[in-house]
Amino acid sequence: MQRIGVFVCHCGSNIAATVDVKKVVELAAKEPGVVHAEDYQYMCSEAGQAKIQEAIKEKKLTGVVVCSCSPRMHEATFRKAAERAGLNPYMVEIANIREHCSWIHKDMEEATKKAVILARAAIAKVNLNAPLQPGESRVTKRALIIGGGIAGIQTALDIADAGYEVDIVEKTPSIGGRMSQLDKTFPTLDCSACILTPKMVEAAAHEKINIYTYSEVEHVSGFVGDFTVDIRKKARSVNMDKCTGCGVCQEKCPSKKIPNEFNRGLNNRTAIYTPFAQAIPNVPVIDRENCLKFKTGKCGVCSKVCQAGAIEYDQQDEIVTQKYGAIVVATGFDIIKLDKYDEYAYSQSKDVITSLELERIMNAAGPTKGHLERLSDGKAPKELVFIQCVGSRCSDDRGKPYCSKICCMYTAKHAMLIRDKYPDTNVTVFYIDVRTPGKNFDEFYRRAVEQYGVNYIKGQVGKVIPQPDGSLLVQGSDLIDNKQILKKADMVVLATAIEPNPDVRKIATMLTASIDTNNFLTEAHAKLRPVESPTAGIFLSGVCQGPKDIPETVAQAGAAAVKAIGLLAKDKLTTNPCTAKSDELLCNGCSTCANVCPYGAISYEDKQVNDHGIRETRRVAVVNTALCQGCGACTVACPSGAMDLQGFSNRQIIAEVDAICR
Amino acid sequence: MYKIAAENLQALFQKIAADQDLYLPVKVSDQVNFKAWSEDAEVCLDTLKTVKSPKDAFFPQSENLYTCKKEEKNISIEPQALQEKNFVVFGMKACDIQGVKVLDNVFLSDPIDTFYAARRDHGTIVALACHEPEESCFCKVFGIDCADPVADVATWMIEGELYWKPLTEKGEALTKAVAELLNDADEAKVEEEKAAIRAIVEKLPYSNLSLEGWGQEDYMDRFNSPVWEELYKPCLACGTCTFVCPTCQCYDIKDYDTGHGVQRYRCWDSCMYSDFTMMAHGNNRNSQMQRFRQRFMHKLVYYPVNNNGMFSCVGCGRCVEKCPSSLNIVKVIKAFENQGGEK
Amino acid sequence: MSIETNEEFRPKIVAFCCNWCSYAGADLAGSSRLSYPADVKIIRVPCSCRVNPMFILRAFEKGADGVIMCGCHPGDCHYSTGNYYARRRMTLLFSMLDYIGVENGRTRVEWVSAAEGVKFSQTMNEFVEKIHSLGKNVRLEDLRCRS
Amino acid sequence: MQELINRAKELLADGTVARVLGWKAGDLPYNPEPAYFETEESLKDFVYNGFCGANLSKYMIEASKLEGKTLVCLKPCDTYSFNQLIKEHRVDREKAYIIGVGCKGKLDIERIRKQGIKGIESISGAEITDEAETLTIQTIYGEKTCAYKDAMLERCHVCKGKEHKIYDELIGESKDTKDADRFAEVEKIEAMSPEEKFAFFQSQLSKCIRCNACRNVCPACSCRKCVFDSNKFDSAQKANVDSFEEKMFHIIRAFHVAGRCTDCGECSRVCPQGIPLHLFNRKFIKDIDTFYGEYQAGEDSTSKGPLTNFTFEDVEPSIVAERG
Repeated sequence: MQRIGVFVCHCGSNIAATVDVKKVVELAAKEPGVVHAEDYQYMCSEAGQAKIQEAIKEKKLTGVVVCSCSPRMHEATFRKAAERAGLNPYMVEIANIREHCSWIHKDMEEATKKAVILARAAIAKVNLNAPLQPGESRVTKRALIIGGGIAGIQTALDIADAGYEVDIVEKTPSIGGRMSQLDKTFPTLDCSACILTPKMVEAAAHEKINIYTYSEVEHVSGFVGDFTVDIRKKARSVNMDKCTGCGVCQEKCPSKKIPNEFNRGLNNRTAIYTPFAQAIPNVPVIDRENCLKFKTGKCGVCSKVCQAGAIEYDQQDEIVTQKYGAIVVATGFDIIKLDKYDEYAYSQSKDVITSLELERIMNAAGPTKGHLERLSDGKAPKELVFIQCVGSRCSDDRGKPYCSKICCMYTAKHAMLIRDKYPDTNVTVFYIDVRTPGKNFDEFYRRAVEQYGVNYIKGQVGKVIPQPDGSLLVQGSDLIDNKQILKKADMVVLATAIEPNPDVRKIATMLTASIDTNNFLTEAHAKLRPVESPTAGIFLSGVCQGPKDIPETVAQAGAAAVKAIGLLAKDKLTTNPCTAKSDELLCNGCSTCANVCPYGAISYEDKQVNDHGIRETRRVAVVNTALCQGCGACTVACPSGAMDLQGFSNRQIIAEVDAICR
Repeated sequence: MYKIAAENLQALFQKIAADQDLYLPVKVSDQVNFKAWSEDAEVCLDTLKTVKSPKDAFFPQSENLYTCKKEEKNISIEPQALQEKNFVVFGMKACDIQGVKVLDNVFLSDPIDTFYAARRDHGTIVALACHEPEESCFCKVFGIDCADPVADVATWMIEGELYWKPLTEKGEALTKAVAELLNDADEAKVEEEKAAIRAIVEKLPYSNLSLEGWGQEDYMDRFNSPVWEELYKPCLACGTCTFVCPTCQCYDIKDYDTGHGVQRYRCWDSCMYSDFTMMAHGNNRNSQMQRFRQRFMHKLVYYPVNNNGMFSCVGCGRCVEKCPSSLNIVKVIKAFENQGGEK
Repeated sequence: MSIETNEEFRPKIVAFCCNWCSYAGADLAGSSRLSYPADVKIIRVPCSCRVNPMFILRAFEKGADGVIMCGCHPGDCHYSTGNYYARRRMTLLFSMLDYIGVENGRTRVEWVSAAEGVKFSQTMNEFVEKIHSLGKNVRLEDLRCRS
Repeated sequence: MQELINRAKELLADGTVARVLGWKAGDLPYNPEPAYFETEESLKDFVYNGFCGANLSKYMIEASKLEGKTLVCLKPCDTYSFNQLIKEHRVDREKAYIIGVGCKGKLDIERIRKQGIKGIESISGAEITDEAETLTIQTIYGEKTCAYKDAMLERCHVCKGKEHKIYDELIGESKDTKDADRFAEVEKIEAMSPEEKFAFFQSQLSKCIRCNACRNVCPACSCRKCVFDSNKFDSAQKANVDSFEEKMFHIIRAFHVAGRCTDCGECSRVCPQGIPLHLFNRKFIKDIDTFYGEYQAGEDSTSKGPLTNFTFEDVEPSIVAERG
C-alpha cells in the first residue's frame, strides 16, 4: 500500500474561488492510501514545494498527488520537487482542478464535487504507480548521410563543421546529385555547376568528411545514438589511390555506345567512365555490364593504357561496417517514367523531351554543347511548347497526386533563357496554374511573360501528334478564351513530375523510418518536427521528404544537420521512462505490436522462459526503451495484455475510470 | 397416484408458482435449460436433457457470499441471506437427481455448506421419468433407473397425461397444494411405461459399459498409466464438460469491486482450467494431461473411494454430446477397458 | 423518460484525451473560461491509440453514461500514426456496440487540437446534452456497481 | 479416405513426418476426435468423414513445438486459419506437412437432433466419398432420414470456397456447399431497432455459461493467457455474474480477433448453448469490408491486417451514428 500525500492548491483565487479547497482536502484524506492532505495558496511557489518536500520526508510518503493546474503546466515542477526530497519523480500525479474544473464551472458545490472526483482518480492512479528510472544510452559521435546530392553535401558540411565525423554514402560514381545535371538555377540564373562544384570540393577536402561513392547502405541495426551500418562499396575496378584522373582510359575504351545516364541517355559514354567532368572523386569506374573485358574476357585496353596501373579487374565488392549516432536520409528524387502518358508522344518523337533533358541540352557540357536543337534533325526549333504538370497533381493512378513544386519556376527559367538566347523562337507554355510562392519567384515569372514575351496559355494539352513533316501538332485547350487550340511545334518539353528516388523504400525499411503512400519519407510532425523522422536518430534532408527547390533543400539540409548535431553533442541519451514493457510470460510472439509501432522499437527474441514450471524457448517481444516514445499503440494491439505502458498502465487507467464512475 | 392432462399443466405451474418459485425446462433462444417459470415461458418437458443440468437450482453458477461496504475508511460486512423461500424444481431426470445426491455428499457433510443446505431444505424436486432415452445416456451403468426416478414427487408423461406420485413428505405437501388440479389414477399405465423405457435402456450402446477397476483404493497404476498421455491430447481445456455436468461441484471464490465495496462471490470452476487450484507458489497440476486425469480420476476413483462407492458420474451423457473435441468420460472408461491387464 | 427525471439525472461521462492535442485543447477551454458541464471528467492518456476498448467498456460497466475519446486531428498525431489506429479501433467498437443495441450516441470520438478550446467546450456541451436525451445507461452497466 | 491413409503411411514410413494429425473414429457414429497417429498401425483408427469438423490448425500451435514434422489434414477453410497463424508466428510452416483434404460440407449433430432424431445407432451418407444427398440414420426409434444440406454446419452454407490456401499436397475432391449469403444474418440484425437488437443479444448471451469453448477452440484466440484469465486489466472472470459480463467477454473476444478471424465458424460449432457466436465476428468482418475494403484473414500469410493498418482517408467513427 502506498503512503500518499495530497496537496491542494488554491492558486490564489483561481481555484479557491470556485472549489472548496478545504472540502477537497477533507475528502481526499479519506481515500485509500492517503496519509496526508493539506492545502496551500500557491503550491508551485518555493514555499508550496517545500511543504511537499517536508511531508515526503516526515510522513514517509511514497506517492504524491497535487491538485492544481494542468500537468502540462507544473507536472515537471512538482516531479522535480519530489525528486529533491528523495521520492521517485514518477510517483507524482496531478489532478487538474483548475483548467478542467474551477475555471469552467461556476457552481461551488458542483465544482468541489468534481475536484474531489478528479483528486480521487489521481489518488487511485498513484496507488498503482511504480518508480520509473530513465535509461541511458551512449551516442556514437559520427553521422551517416545517405545520398550525396546538394542536400547530403550541405548536411555533411554543416555537421562536419561542428566537429563531428561524417560519412556520405552515394550510390553513383560521383557526388553532386541531381543539381549537377542542371544548367542554370532560378530565379537568379546562376550556373548550377558554378555554385555546386565548390561545395563538392569542400566536402571532399573536409578532414571530417569521408565519402563513399559507388556505394550503398546494405544493412542497418541499432537505434538512436548507436546505429551499426554495413556499407557495400561496389567494385570500381579502378584503384582510387593510384588513379590520377588523366582520362586516357576513357578516350581509348572501345565500348563507346552506352547510353550516358548523366545526359539522360541523349548521348553515349564509354564502359569506363566518370559521369561528368567535375566528378568527385575524379576516378572512373568500369561499368562491368558493358565492359568487353568483363563480357568476353578479351580487351583490357584501359589497363594497357593506364600509366598509373590503376585498373584492377579483380576488385571485389567490399563491406564496411561503421557505427553512427545519427543518420540523415538525403536520397533525393528522379523524374517519373512517362510510359503512361503516351498522348504526349514522348516515346514516338525525339523532339518531345523532358525538362531535365532540356537542362542537358542547354548545358555547354551537354549532348548538343549547349545549342538548342532538335534531337531528330539538329535544326533549331522555332516553335517551342512547354507542357506543365505532366504527372503532377494527377487524380488517377497514372501520375502523382502532389504538386512537384519546381516545375513552374524552371519552366519560366527555360522559357526566359530560350527567348533571351534565341529571340526568334516562340515559346508557349500550357499550364493549369502557375505557382510562384518564393522569394523573387513571381517577379521572375512575370519577367518571363512581360519582358520576354513567353506565351502562357491556361489549359491542358490533350495530345501531341508527330506530323509527317517532322513537326509536332499540339492539341490543347485555352480555358480563358474557352477554345480549342491546335498548334504546330518544333519541340515539346514536358514538365515531368518528380518522385522520390525508388531506392528510398528499401532504405526506409532498413531504417524503420516511415514512408507515405507517395514514397516520401514521413516527418515526425508535419509542422513542428519537419526534418526528423518519427524514428529517433533519423533525419530528413531534401526532396526525400517532399518536393523542394534548391534553396529549400539547402535550408532543410542545414536544419537536419542542426538536429543531428544536437544529438551528437550529447554524450548520453536519457530515455523517457514511460515506455512500453512486455510481460514475456504472457507474450504470444505474434508481432501485432511491432506492426503498429511507429518507431520500430519492438523486436523479437527467442528467450528461455520459465512459465510456472514450464520451461521453453519462446519468441517474445522486447521493447527498445531508447526508441520507444510511449504512445501505447502496441498496448492496445496486444490481445493478451502482455504489452503495457509504464506510467499509463492498463490498471492505472482502469483505476482512474473506476474512481470517476463510482 | 394422480394424473393431470398436459393441457392443464399451465394451470398447475400457475398454482405452484403462486406461492413458491418454480424452476423447470424452458426454451430460450432455441436452447432448453432449467429457468424460473413465468407466464410466457416456453416450457419444454419433452426435452430429455437440458443443456446444463438443473444442479444450479441448488448450487448456482455464481452466488454472493457476502458484501463489504466501504464508507470512507470504514468497512462493514453484510452477510448474504440464505434461501428462505420455498421452491420447486419440476421435471428433473433420474440422473440429475442422482447428481444432487453427489453434491449432497460434498456440501451437506461437515462442514456443512449453509447456502447449499438452505436451498436443499427449501427445494422440492418433482422428478420426470425419461420417455425416450438417447444413445449418449448411460445412467444404467451407475444403477440409476431413469424409468422410475426417486424424488419428492415422481412423474411420468404418458400419452398427453402427466402421472404424479408423491414419494416424500415434501412431495405430499406439494401434492396437497395442487390437489384441485389432480385426478386419481391407477398405476397400470405407469408400469407399462416403465417397462417400455427399461427395454429401450437395454438397447442403448453405452448401457453395458463396465466400471470394473474404477472406484478402487489402489489406483496408482491407473494414475500412472500412459493411457492418459494419449487420451487428453484433443482436450481444449475448456469448461464445457464441467459446466454441463450435474455432479461437478468445484467452485472458485472471487471478489468484485463495486466501487462502494466488494462483493465476495463464488462461481463454478473447472478442473480443466489452467488456474484451477492455483496457489501462491504456482500450480500443482501444470499440464493439461494432469488436469484431464484429475477430472476423471476424481469422478471415477477419488470420489467413490471417499463416498462408499458412489461414482461422481451419473451417466447423463451431456459431456458426450457437448465436448467440442468429442472427448468424454465414456471414452476414458473404454480406453482403460481396452488396456485389459492394466486394471 | 419524463422531463422531471431528466432534470435529476446527472450523467457520468468519461473523456479520454490525448496528452498532446486534446488535453491541451481542454486546458485552453479552461483558460478561456469556456464552460461545459461538470459531468465530464477527463483522463489523460499519451495518445488516442492508448485507449483500449476495454477501458470504454469498463467505464460503462462501472456506471458511466457516456464515453468520449479525443485525439489529435488525423495527420497531426504526435506519434504520427497513433490516431489512425485509434480511429479504426473505435469505429469498429462503436459499430459493435450499436449492433448489440447500445445507443450509438453514448460513444463518440472527436479530434480536438491544442488550439481548439472552443471546439472542446462545444463538443462536451453537445455530448452531455446527447447523454441527457438518452438517459441513464442501463444496457451496459453491471448492476452490482449501482450505489 | 483410404488414399489419405495410404499417403500418411508412406510419409510416416519414409520419415518425412513424425506423426499424423487427423481424426480418430469415435464410439458413436458422429463423434470422431482430433488425434495424433505416430505409427502406421495406429492409423487403422483414422477416420475422415462428415463429422470431422474440428479445425486442426489450432492443434498445430502445440504440434509446432514437437520434434519433426507433423502431417496435418486441413480442410479448405482450415487453411485460412493456418495462414493466419503463420502470420502471427504461432505455427511453424517448416514443422507442418499439410495435406489439403477435400470437403463436401461438415455435419452438425445438433442440427440432426433438432429435427427430432434421437437414439442414433448409425449414420450412413456421412462418408467423405459418399455422393449421397441424404443421410440415413438408424435409431432406436426407427430409421430416419435427413437431407445432407439440412445437417450441415452453418459455416458450410456460407463456405469460403473449395480452394486450399496453403498445402503441400491435396487429396480428395471438395464440393461447393455455399447456398446462403454470409452476411444475411448480420444484416437482419442491423435492420432491427436498438431495442430489438438488445433483446436479441441479451437472450442469446444469457445462455452463455462461460465454458470458454468458443475461445479455446478458436485458432485466432491463441493467447497463452487470455485477458479474461489474467489480472492485467483487472478483468479476470469465471462466470457471468452480471449480464454485463457476458457482453464484455463476447465483445472483447470478437474485438481481439477482429481482422484476424477467418470466419472458420468453430466458435459457433462448439458452443454448448448454441449461441451464434459467428454473428459477432462476422459483424466485424462485414464492417472491415465496408469501411476498409474487402479483407479475408488467412487468405495469405503476409499481408497487413486491417487493425494494424490504416489509410489517411479512413471513415470516422461517427459513421456508426450517421448511417442510422
